[in-house]
Order: sequence, then structure tokens, then C-alpha cells
Amino acid sequence: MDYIAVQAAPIDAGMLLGQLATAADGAVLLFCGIVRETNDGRPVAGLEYEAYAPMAEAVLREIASEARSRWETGAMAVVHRTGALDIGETSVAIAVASPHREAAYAASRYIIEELKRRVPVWKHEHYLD
Amino acid sequence: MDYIAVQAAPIDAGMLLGQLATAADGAVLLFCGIVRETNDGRPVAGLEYEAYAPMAEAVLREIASEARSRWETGAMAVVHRTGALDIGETSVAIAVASPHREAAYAASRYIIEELKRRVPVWKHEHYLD
Amino acid sequence: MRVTALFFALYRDLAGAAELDVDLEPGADAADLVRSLRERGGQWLRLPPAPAIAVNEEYLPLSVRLNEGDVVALIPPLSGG
Amino acid sequence: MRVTALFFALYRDLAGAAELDVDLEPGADAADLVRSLRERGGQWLRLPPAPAIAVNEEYLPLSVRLNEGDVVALIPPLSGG
Repeated sequence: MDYIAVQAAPIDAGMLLGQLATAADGAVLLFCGIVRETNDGRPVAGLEYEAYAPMAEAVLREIASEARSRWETGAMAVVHRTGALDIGETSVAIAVASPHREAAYAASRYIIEELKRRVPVWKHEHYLD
Repeated sequence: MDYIAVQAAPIDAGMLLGQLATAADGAVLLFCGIVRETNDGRPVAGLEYEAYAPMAEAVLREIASEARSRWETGAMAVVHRTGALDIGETSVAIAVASPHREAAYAASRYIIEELKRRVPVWKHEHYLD
Repeated sequence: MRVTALFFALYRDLAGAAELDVDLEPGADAADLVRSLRERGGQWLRLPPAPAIAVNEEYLPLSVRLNEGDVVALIPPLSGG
Repeated sequence: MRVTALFFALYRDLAGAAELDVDLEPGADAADLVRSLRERGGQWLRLPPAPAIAVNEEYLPLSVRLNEGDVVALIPPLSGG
């Protein structure tokens, strides 16, 4: 029911969005994390994400299940990029469908916070300075 | 800076998403409200939205400004459909870009709650029963 | 003086029209407009005595003084989103 | 017994490899694996004495007993998202 991926290919957020909702859902919330031009005030040229991919997918699947057990959610999709990313590219996308918007917001926020805390992914920044 | 529309044309959420973020943004959050197959437990055939369009756009613009004054946001887009919608169609889309995800979640939630409270739009449901 | 009243959703159904020009005494406020509509009787009595209103696209209290040419929208309970 | 240690990010830099087979006494726990790596000296001393670990893709405490063939990932501070 959930679509989970840790992938080198660019993330097509519009596609995730379109495939998620069923007739029971009244809300879809899509979060995209994007590579910024600065990090802690330093100018970024680009960055690279490294993942322990099979474990990262397993932990994401676990986090999605936890979200579903806490809030009334429909389908969810969580995708994290790996490899080299330019500024403006999406590093992570989290899409949550739900009958109700409150649940969609709560589940989405839970997933991104837990992802940052628990999913084995590492960012390597290339700075301009 | 903000894209605000009350329109009869279908909402292209992927398009909103793609045009929003700048190099300063680290997060984009897109909320889509969707026509559900049931409302208060009754099966819905479809529905129609009626708007006091010029005022609705003015109030949406005001709500977006309020969100920006409270949280650090980049560009925002808020689009509400009018006319007849089928189940599964997007009735409202709210996209918020921000340097930081906390601000994006807070602003997005603020906008949908205030929209429901203040924007002159009315839903007419057609029930199957 | 003459103002234009706008009706939406269930208020439009009971008014049988989306808009209506209404003549009021100079110095009338929005409450006077609502009162004059309800005094038409019949379906008009289903209009609440104190509906939300917007004058020239801005929410204002019923005590607001109206001016010639004002557009006064009577706003039924909202259900957007 | 033999286990496989996996290194990521800064731990891979200091290990100079993404993975390494390590021989341990039967009954060793994950803390023993870390200790045996640090005893190699040099760069290995930059490995923290109590890093986060995952055994066979599951986070576990350093006190977990290891078995022949286990894959033990040493997990540096995360920075995904």
C-alpha cells in the first residue's frame, strides 16, 4: 500500500501525487525537501547523499506503518534521492493521502522528523568557499 | 510574489509545485483538498463550488500575507476551484515554499484553516441517496 | 440612496436572484438593509436577522454606514476548502 | 567467527573501505567488534568507542551478541532529509 524508495533517479513529485489518492481521501499532503543554496550560512555548490539503501527502505517502511497506526491515513509514498544533487533538486518527497487533513499534516510531519532521526542517509556538502 | 486564483479550470498541482521554489528554499509543502466519495457518511455523486470570486481572491491574498508575516516563507500559491467537480478532483491546492520545513508546515496549515473560516466559497453537494 | 445587495448559496435561493438594487434612506447602515429585505416578507423572512456581510468585498459589522453605490454581499455560512 | 562490518560516510573515510570482514571470538558482542577495530590504531582510533550500530539492518544496542555471518553497520550521525 505504501510506496517506499531510496533511489538515484530524480524524484517525480507530481507523479507521486497523482497516484496516491483514492475516492476515500479528502486530502493529500506532499512535502518536498529541496537542496538549498546555503547551509548554515555557507554557499553550497551541490551535494551528495549516501544511503545504506536496504536498511533505509526498511526503516522508512517502519516509519510509514507507525504513522498509519497513529493517524487515519490512506496510501503514503516516501522517496529519498541518493547520489549527486544540484541546488533546487528534490532530495526527499513524502506524500500522504488521508480522509482528513488533520491526519495528513500530522502523519507527514511525523514521517519527515522520524526520517531525519532514524533513516541511515548521509549528506555530503560541497561548499563554494 | 504569491499566486492566488479562484478558477473554474482544473487545478494543476504539479505545475504549482514546479514553479514555486527558489534557490533559497529548502522545503515545499503542497496541500490538496480532494472531493471525497462520502460526506458525513452520505455517498456523494459530485459537488459544485460557488464563490464570490473577487472577494475570495482578496481574502486569500490577505491570508497569504498574514502567513508570511508570521513565518519565514518564500512564494505561495493558493488556488480554489469553482463549478462542478467529480469525486477525486482537487478543490483546493495550497503550495508554500520556505527556507525551513517548520515554517512551511505552519503556514500551510494556517492558510487552509483560515481559508475555511473566511474565504467566501460555498459547496453544494449532490448526494446519491 | 441606492445600494446593490449580492446573494450567494442559500441566500440566493431564497432571494430568487443573485443581486438586487435596494433603495435606503440616506445614513442607513447594513442592518437597515437586512431589515428592509426581511420586511418584504415571504421567503425573505428566512434571511437571518444578523447575517455576515461584506461591503465592497470587505467583511464589516452590520453597524457600518452605507453609501450610495455600495455593494453589500450577504454571506451565508462558508463551506469552501 | 567472522562478521562483516559496514562503514558509511565519515566512518568509511577513516576505515578506507566500505566493508571489512572481521574475525571475533565466539560469543563476542558488537562492542567487542568496535573494540577490535579501534585496537588497529591509527585512523581507527577516530572511530567513537560507542557508535550507533545496526545488525542485519536493524538498530541494536552494542551489547547485542553477534553470530557468524552477521552484517554489522557502523552508523555515523545521520543527515538525511
